[in-house]
Amino acid sequence: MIDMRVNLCGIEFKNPVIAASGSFGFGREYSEIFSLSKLGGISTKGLTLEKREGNKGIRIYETTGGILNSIGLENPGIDYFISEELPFMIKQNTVIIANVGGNTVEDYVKAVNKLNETKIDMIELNISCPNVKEGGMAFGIKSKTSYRVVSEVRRACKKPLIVKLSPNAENIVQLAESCVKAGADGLSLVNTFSGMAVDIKNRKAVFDNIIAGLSGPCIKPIALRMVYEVSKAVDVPIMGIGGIMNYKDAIEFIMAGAWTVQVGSANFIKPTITLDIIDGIKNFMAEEGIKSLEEIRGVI
Amino acid sequence: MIDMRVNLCGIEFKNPVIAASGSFGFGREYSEIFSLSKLGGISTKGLTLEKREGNKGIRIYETTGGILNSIGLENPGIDYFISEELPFMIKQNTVIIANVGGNTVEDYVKAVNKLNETKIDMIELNISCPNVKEGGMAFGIKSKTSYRVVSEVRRACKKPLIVKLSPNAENIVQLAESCVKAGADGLSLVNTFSGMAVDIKNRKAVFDNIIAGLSGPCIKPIALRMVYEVSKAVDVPIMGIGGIMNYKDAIEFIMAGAWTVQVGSANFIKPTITLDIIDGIKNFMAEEGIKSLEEIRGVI
Amino acid sequence: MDKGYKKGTITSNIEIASNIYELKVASSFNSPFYGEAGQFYMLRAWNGLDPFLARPLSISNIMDGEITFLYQLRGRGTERISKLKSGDSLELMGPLGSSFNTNLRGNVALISGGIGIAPLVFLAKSLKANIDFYCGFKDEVYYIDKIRKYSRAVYISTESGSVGYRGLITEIFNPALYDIAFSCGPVGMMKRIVKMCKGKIPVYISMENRMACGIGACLGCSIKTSKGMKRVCKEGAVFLGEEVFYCD
Amino acid sequence: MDKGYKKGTITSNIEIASNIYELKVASSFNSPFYGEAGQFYMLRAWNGLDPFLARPLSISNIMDGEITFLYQLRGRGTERISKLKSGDSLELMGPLGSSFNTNLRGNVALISGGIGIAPLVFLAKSLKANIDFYCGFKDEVYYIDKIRKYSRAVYISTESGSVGYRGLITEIFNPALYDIAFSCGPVGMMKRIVKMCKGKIPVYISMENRMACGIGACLGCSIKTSKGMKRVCKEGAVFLGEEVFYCD
Ligand SMILES: Cc1cc2nc3c(=O)[nH]c(=O)nc-3n(C[C@H](O)[C@H](O)[C@H](O)COP(=O)(O)OP(=O)(O)OC[C@H]3O[C@@H](n4cnc5c(N)ncnc54)[C@H](O)[C@@H]3O)c2cc1C
Ligand SMILES: Cc1cc2nc3c(=O)[nH]c(=O)nc-3n(C[C@H](O)[C@H](O)[C@H](O)COP(=O)(O)OP(=O)(O)OC[C@H]3O[C@@H](n4cnc5c(N)ncnc54)[C@H](O)[C@@H]3O)c2cc1C
Ligand SMILES: Cc1cc2nc3c(=O)[nH]c(=O)nc-3n(C[C@H](O)[C@H](O)[C@H](O)COP(=O)(O)O)c2cc1C
Ligand SMILES: Cc1cc2nc3c(=O)[nH]c(=O)nc-3n(C[C@H](O)[C@H](O)[C@H](O)COP(=O)(O)O)c2cc1C
Ligand code: FES
Ligand code: FES
Repeated sequence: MIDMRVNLCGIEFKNPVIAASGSFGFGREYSEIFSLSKLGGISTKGLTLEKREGNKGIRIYETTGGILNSIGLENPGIDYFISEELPFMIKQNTVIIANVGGNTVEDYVKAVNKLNETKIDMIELNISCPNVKEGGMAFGIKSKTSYRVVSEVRRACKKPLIVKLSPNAENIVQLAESCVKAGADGLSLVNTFSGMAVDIKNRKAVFDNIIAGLSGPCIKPIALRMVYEVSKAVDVPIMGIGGIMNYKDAIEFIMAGAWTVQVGSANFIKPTITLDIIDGIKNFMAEEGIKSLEEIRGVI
Repeated sequence: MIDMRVNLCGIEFKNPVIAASGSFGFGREYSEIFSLSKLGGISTKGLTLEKREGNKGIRIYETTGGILNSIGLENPGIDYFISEELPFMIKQNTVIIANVGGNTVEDYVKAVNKLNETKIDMIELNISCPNVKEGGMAFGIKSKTSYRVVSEVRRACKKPLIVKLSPNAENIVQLAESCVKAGADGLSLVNTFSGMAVDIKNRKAVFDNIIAGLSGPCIKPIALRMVYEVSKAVDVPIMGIGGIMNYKDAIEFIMAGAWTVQVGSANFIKPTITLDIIDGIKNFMAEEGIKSLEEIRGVI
Repeated sequence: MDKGYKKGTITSNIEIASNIYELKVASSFNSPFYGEAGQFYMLRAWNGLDPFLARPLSISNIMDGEITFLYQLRGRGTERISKLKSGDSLELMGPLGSSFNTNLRGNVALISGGIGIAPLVFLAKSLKANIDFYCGFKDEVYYIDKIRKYSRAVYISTESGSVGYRGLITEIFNPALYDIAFSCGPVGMMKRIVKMCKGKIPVYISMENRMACGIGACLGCSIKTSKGMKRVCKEGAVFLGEEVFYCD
Repeated sequence: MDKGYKKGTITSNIEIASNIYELKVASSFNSPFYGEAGQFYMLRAWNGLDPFLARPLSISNIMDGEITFLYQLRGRGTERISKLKSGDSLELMGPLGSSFNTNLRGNVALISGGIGIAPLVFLAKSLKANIDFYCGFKDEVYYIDKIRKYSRAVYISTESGSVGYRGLITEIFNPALYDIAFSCGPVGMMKRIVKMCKGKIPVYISMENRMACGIGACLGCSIKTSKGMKRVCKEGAVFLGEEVFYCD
């Protein structure tokens, strides 16, 4: 019997494959294509206290092996999410993680307070969005600032609290350690890398914000290294993210120390790619005689 | 008349395209394929005071849009270089840059002292190789340590001194500033990103050192962003490096603030790719009515 | 699995004018292509991840389960598609997005600019109204024969003057003659048409934007409209013109 | 531009045994393929950068400017190559690396394991000596007819016993009968042969390693030998066996 379940911070995932925030909306569009109950979980599009329109100008730009995005946290706001999207999500029989962004500590705390009263399974605190000018990212760079944000949110938060780390952090291991010290129940990493592109014909940056966020298989080797380093340094469970395109990539992250994985940009290549990854992991476990993921977790 | 020349720290490059360290050996192999005099310059394979055999195990591993390498600074040592390779290089009628690695400040200084007495045009100080366990990389992470290494080398160095920055730096802008303060005449960035890969069949890291260096077009958006940020912060000339595959990429770096570019992994795709890039830049300048690179340098 | 991944087999891929290609794809197994005028498919016509994202192309025709695309060679993606030969296979996702309302009568104007003709051919075929088709080109014209089949009248303009009126198509289009208009082409052209029709007749347009997911999940293609943020791939690509060009 | 980039056109690409393909490529223009036994070419048989690096394949034959490769489907690169049809074009760089010394007489043993037969066929053709060809396979055998043409005797082993001796080829090879041996195959096999021949006859082997540049510049393929670090793509792929397997 192959057991793909993962119990992470007291929440049971039926398999380790989670749709990453921002790649999967609130699941509605994908639910027209396959049954979301097959997924380990879904992390929602980043939610902010107030509704946001997101960034102007070009939002998506293809690079070799990935994409730069500058969505800028377009989202309908926490209240709308709770009343209009969450009821649908709750019914999908998969773990629902609310990804929460913000510009100020107060915003984060207010958003979390509202989510406390819902049926959401976990909260994923995005202290690392590179696409919001006013802030967000700033929290995720220095260990000290992160410590402050996470402790405040921890105090308010009644749900398991995952903190999502930025690969742009000055020192990802120290950042991870300070988030854990501040009370994070788990960590997810990585968010997108700060990158840019130039429109040489028009002699200007492609993005209005100049800097955008890089994701996709191009970042995988770096993300994997960060997951490996962080998993050796902290004791909380880790969700590995960054360029996972197939079951092999997922297994690499698990062997490097991840408990679950999140799949982002790959969803754009094929909308059912998460199902391929789940099947692939299962087959690999069968072939290799692996009974539970614990056997291979962090073997590197 | 299109003028592709760049005068960088008093050295004239006939065009802005330089073969990056480690991708081009000492030029011999490529000289059998095309005339090296067509290049703006060549940065040698990383040189150390003593000869090095480099790393054991797998040294090259393909990733999406790039490669991980763990060469480990295999090189014949500075003395051999000076007596056996440099005479050949000097005759090639292109700018020759000696890329110098090391484990200790003393090693760097000794190597530089030897190069002072040669006809080498410039020195590129590699304070950022991720593939040497004992050190090297450590210098390139924290601004303070970098400051110390660069000042010591500066004192010894009689040639224009370029410092090559690591993208793994905690804060690339601060690092750049401290290198300039310490006396760097110019900066080159970026070196490879620390990354890794897992051999899932054998449940071990692909590389004996676990961590290897990522290069290629996969890193371009991040490298470009770093060049942009650094060029806004410092006043010395910058050589842009990271995933440059064609003339468009080169122009992007120049518009983001680079004076010259270095081409590494792309040489593996096609040995004459640097020539294509030079031609492409020239044609672009002709089409766009750009008379000298200064016109577009740092326009972003 | 309506919007799931389909495999298709190329039946033909012909350059019908310089850099303009007509691609026909047969569906495999018993999953025929379908869709309505204005809808599009995302195409992946290459192995591996270079280019990384699929490319959106509008439906130009669907007949007996075979789909036709009309596309212009623009960059790496369309170049790859242009290299395909009959017998080659590719992957498609669709139909996606909103469609033109074809359930109407009266006098209808279809106004295309360049390759914007692609979705409008299918619209012309689908409409049961009186169609006047205005098509603007730079120099070379194409697909005119197909258009004549479905149209009462066809008006052509070229910037070079090589065929038809010399100038822009907007210079010969008169909204006063119509009950409704549909347009696809460069943003400048569509903006102009929306302005000309303002307060007179409704104009529906087909918008473009860079896409990642193509199904409404990533918000990469969102644009600001008078009714708030809208996704080109989901609420669009067909929009009421004045909702998109609502300023000035 | 000897080692420059050449374009080639596929003349045939056939699966001759399960997962084993024979690829023939015609050179374009007046730049015929050339090279010696043991040398290799780097192949790029795909547009774009996925896979990123070219793949090395040994020369299995060159005749009238046309080159033959024999390859095994292993991963993404060889899979791509296996999909090529005649008429398709690809890019090649070569000939690269060192070659076997073919200027010798006497009794020569060629020992291959699996696809290691690829460079040895060309060597057999190039040698003017008495050749005994020992080829080991897992189960299915291939290319035996070609080999017979150039060999005095051919000895076959299969691990399954389906053809010839059941077991490993090293079990039936006797160095005492020869003046020199050449081998290509799995590292374990070549190590064994080098050990068997030690102090008796010289063995030349063809090594493999992951390659980036293929021309000696990146040091990605360096291996430690008794004579110091050597590049498989430059000083190799052909080495004197005892220089490579010099420990124990
Ligand atoms: C809903 C929809 C339907 C479309 N239908 C058709 C069609 O029927 N026929 C057709 O020829 N084209 C159509 N397009 C446009 C087509 O998708 C682009 O031309 C194509 O994606 C370009 O890909 P590429 O790799 O060739 O060019 P790239 O290398 O990606 O880019 C080449 C040029 O095209 C521009 N570009 C790239 N992507 C887009 C985009 N999504 N929108 C606008 N500009 C872009 C870039 O700025 C660049 O200047 C449609 C687009 C959308 C969104
Ligand atoms: C000088 C030289 C000559 C060669 N000649 C031939 C030949 O004539 N016929 C032939 O079938 N093969 C030959 N090979 C091996 C061939 O290059 C590899 O099988 C091929 O590169 C694998 O590419 P892939 O993308 O299909 O597999 P990948 O997906 O890259 O890898 C598949 C498997 O092959 C292994 N692998 C990948 N690259 C290499 C490598 N360079 N060396 C050893 N193992 C590797 C990996 O560990 C993996 O297990 C030669 C190799 C060299 C260095
Ligand atoms: C279009 C897009 C939108 C994203 N939006 C969010 C977001 O709102 N919140 C967040 O935490 N991460 C967001 N991300 C980051 C992803 O969740 C993920 O961390 C990142 O893309 C790396 O994974 P990948 O390489 O699998 O895409 C977004 C990524 C993309 C591509
Ligand atoms: C195989 C290999 C070896 C390298 N060796 C060195 C080196 O010795 N010294 C150094 O400063 N950089 C070295 N580099 C880094 C390159 O010079 C360059 O900074 C990096 O590869 C990014 O550029 P690219 O993406 O164009 O390859 C090496 C890179 C590769 C791929
Ligand atoms: S392309 Fe993703 S929402 Fe439209
Ligand atoms: S592959 Fe670069 S030195 Fe051999």
